[in-house]
Amino acid sequence: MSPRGRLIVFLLGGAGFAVLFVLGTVHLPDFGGTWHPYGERTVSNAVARHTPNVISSINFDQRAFDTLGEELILMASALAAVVVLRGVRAEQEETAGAHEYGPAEVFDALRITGYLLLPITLVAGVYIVAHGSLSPGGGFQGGIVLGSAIHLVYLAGDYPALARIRPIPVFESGEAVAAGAFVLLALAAAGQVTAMNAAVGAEVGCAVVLVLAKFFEQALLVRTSS
Amino acid sequence: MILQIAVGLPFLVATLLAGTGRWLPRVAVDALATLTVAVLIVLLSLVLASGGTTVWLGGWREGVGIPLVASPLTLGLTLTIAVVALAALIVSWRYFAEVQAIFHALMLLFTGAMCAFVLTEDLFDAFVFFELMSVVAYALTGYKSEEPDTVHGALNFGIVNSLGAYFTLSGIALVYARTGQLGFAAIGKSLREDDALVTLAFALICTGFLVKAAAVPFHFWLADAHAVAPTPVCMLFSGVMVELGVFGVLRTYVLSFSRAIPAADVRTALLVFGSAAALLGGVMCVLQRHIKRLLAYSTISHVGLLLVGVGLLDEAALSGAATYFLGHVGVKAALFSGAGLLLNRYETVDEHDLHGRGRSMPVTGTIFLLGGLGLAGLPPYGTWAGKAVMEEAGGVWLTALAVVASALTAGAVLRVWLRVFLGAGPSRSDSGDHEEAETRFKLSRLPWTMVAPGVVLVLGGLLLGLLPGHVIGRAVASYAHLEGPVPTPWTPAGVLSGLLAVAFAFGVAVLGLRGYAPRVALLHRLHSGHIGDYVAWLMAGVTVFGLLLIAR
Amino acid sequence: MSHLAYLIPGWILLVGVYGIVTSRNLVHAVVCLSVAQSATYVLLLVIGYRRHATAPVFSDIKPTGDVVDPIVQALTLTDIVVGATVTALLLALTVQVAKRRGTVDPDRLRSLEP
Amino acid sequence: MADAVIVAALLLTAFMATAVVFTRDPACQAIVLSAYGLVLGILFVVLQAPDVAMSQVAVGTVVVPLIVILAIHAIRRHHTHSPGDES
Repeated sequence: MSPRGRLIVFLLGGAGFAVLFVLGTVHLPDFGGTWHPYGERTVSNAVARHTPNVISSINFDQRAFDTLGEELILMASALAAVVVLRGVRAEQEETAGAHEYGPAEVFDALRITGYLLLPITLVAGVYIVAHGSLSPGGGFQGGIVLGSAIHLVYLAGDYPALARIRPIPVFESGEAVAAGAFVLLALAAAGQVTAMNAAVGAEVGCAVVLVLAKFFEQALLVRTSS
Repeated sequence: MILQIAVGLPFLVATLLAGTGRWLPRVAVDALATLTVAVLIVLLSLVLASGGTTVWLGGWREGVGIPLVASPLTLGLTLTIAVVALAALIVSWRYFAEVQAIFHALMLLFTGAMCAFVLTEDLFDAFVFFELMSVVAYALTGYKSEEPDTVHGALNFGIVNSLGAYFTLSGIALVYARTGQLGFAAIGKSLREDDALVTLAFALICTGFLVKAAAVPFHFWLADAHAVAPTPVCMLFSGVMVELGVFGVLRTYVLSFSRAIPAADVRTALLVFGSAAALLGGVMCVLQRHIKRLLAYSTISHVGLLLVGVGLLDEAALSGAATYFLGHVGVKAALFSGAGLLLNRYETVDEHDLHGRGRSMPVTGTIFLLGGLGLAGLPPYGTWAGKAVMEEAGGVWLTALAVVASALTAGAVLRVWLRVFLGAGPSRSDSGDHEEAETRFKLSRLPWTMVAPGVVLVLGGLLLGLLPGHVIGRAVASYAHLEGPVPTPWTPAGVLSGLLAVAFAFGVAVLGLRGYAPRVALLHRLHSGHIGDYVAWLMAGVTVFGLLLIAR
Repeated sequence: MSHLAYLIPGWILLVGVYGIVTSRNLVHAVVCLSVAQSATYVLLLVIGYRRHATAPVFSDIKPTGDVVDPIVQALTLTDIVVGATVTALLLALTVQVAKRRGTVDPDRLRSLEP
Repeated sequence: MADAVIVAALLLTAFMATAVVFTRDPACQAIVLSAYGLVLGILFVVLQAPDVAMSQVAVGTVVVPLIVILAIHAIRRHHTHSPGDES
């Protein structure tokens, strides 16, 4: 279709959708209302099980099966990124030696900041994972912090060091093992909020490292060769 | 407990394969994956033998936790999924020369996700596993990422289906706002009146499922994805994944919305979308020369027919639709495995390039002939039995629609059979557009593992019509709480319409060999591969579906 | 005021879809898809909001007062993960499209229909 | 008072979503997307959802925009057509 035809089809569809959406949402309960029956049941369940963070109680206990699916989606995507972006290996070998990874010159201040921030961020990540059942945060949020933290080494201008501390096979296996542990916990012993937080933290951390590693590989290879 | 083990097993082995697969020999990976699916089949059969069960995960009761419901219907569906997965895994033993354990891990995740989607009876949980199924499907489609068409097809698949799923999630949010529930049954209990909000929520939830079911105009992604996905994966896509979209619509309506929205409104909407898919899929199918793409359009057409059968919302038609689904699984999975054998042998699936070259492959030829007859609906195929029952429930117009759709799709497949395996018609090989074979080296003889699954599946589809229909009928009736006698397909009208479709199919095949083709350049231009077009049509489709629900 | 809150997610969804329809770059299209998804986060949280209530975390308050609906928050958390991973996967596919086809403009990509 | 804050946050969110879509250059779009992620995080805090806000900020302002930027870098080399394509 021409861009014009495409836009006309969309505008007709979108206008109809807007009308349906407005007509429908008028019938929703008032914003900010007090009627949340399911939510209230989960709150009392969480209190009864002594999990102060109700969200963690839902994600890892009352509706743990949802989170099981979510963790598997994460694993599948990380595996998929590895598979889809795998072509780069052969290409890398073709032109090996010609590449120098990463920004060659980095201000010392930035380098020091990167190295200093790394341990602090790692500790923060572990803290967020460990206290997931008590305070806001948990395996997922902490896992992302942990997974991204490693890339501060890149900020310090040290791509070879970054490549050394994240061997892809290890993280691939680590992620899979964590996901497997979560499957077991969710189906056999839902309610182990702390253990499940740890499994999720490990899995998310590994997945973030894997995916970012693959994208870094693609992007940096390109930058230095062009 | 058996049910939890059955649900968890494929996931657990998938994580094991993903974690340790790179150090395992190929034989062990194949064996482990195949064994897992075989055990899954045994476990599901055990649950079925015990009469089904409902399990509340984590011990949380109604209103809080998530139930897994194993009824005869859901168990039948999951068993079908597992059997097709087993066939696909056996085909891929020798099919891929070089494949990592990640492929097997993804296949197991895919199987497990489809089973969990069927078994869970919680709306949001169903969405999560629907997404898992989709994400794994994108990955499997893009698996051979060195091919340009492959990644393009996978991307179109991913964007359209993800967008559909987000519409579904919005609908779930609206239902939650109204009822304060997420379980299918719990929602059904509290949704009683029909207003604009309920209609909007239903339309939104159905969008994601209809995109998966490739109802027109949501169907564009399907041909793009099927033409490029590895052939064993196509067996699962066409055989069961697409049909799960129809199941999603059925379940959402029957369990949650049937007391709020009158059946007549939903019927109109589903019949319009299903008929459009049945006809458009049939016409596009005849126009193709790329065999996998041709089979993809035939899937659109047949799933459209299935949607019509389900959309009648009548017990007889529903049991017919279930039989039709089973028959179609056998036939279509076998045809895709046959296409895989051609691709393996000749590194192309272009009908004209293959002219007469299939003479040395008698078994593959038989698969295509039996598959073509199955798509046409020759008695006693399962496709025929299901169609005959649906026709009786739907009346004359449905008979006409079914005959046209099956004649077009079966005609195209029979044309391929005549041209490739008998060398009929003039030879005009001009494309020269070779695909890279999915198998790295050419096998001198086709190993039995690549041939046998197709033969078994197509024979299963053939003999299905002899099975007493009341088994399937009862499973459907207990699920949908519908009453009524279970009809038989063996009526004069049913047999006649089956034979008529076969005769027309041969007519279409012969006309195709002589070079007649409908002049529909416009349809070609609509299927542009342009993601903007696809999404614009999706938006329009949502609105039309919503309006059809309101129109009385 | 009351219903304005529900209309915002509808607008975000429509704008995201508009972006995909008119996109001239697949990366842009994938980002617009993630915008369309963010509509579902907003919709869920708006539905679960409760006036004069606190967050459903009792680490420093006694579990007696009203809290906002925790269910929708748990659903949104799941949703965010799903969205991010799908975006990453689709971007990986986009990188490969660029590599194999030499362009990421949907208008320049060859049709898949032979 | 709380309502006014929520309305302001919602309107800002809608505005930023529109801005992300209408930023046609992917590199600029990644920056705007990052800002949008932050705005969503603020909205979630206002709506009393600190857990969700933490995830959103981590994912939406850091990880996803970073991946977008890396993808753009990876794509640049393969652009065989004129660089004006992206506008």
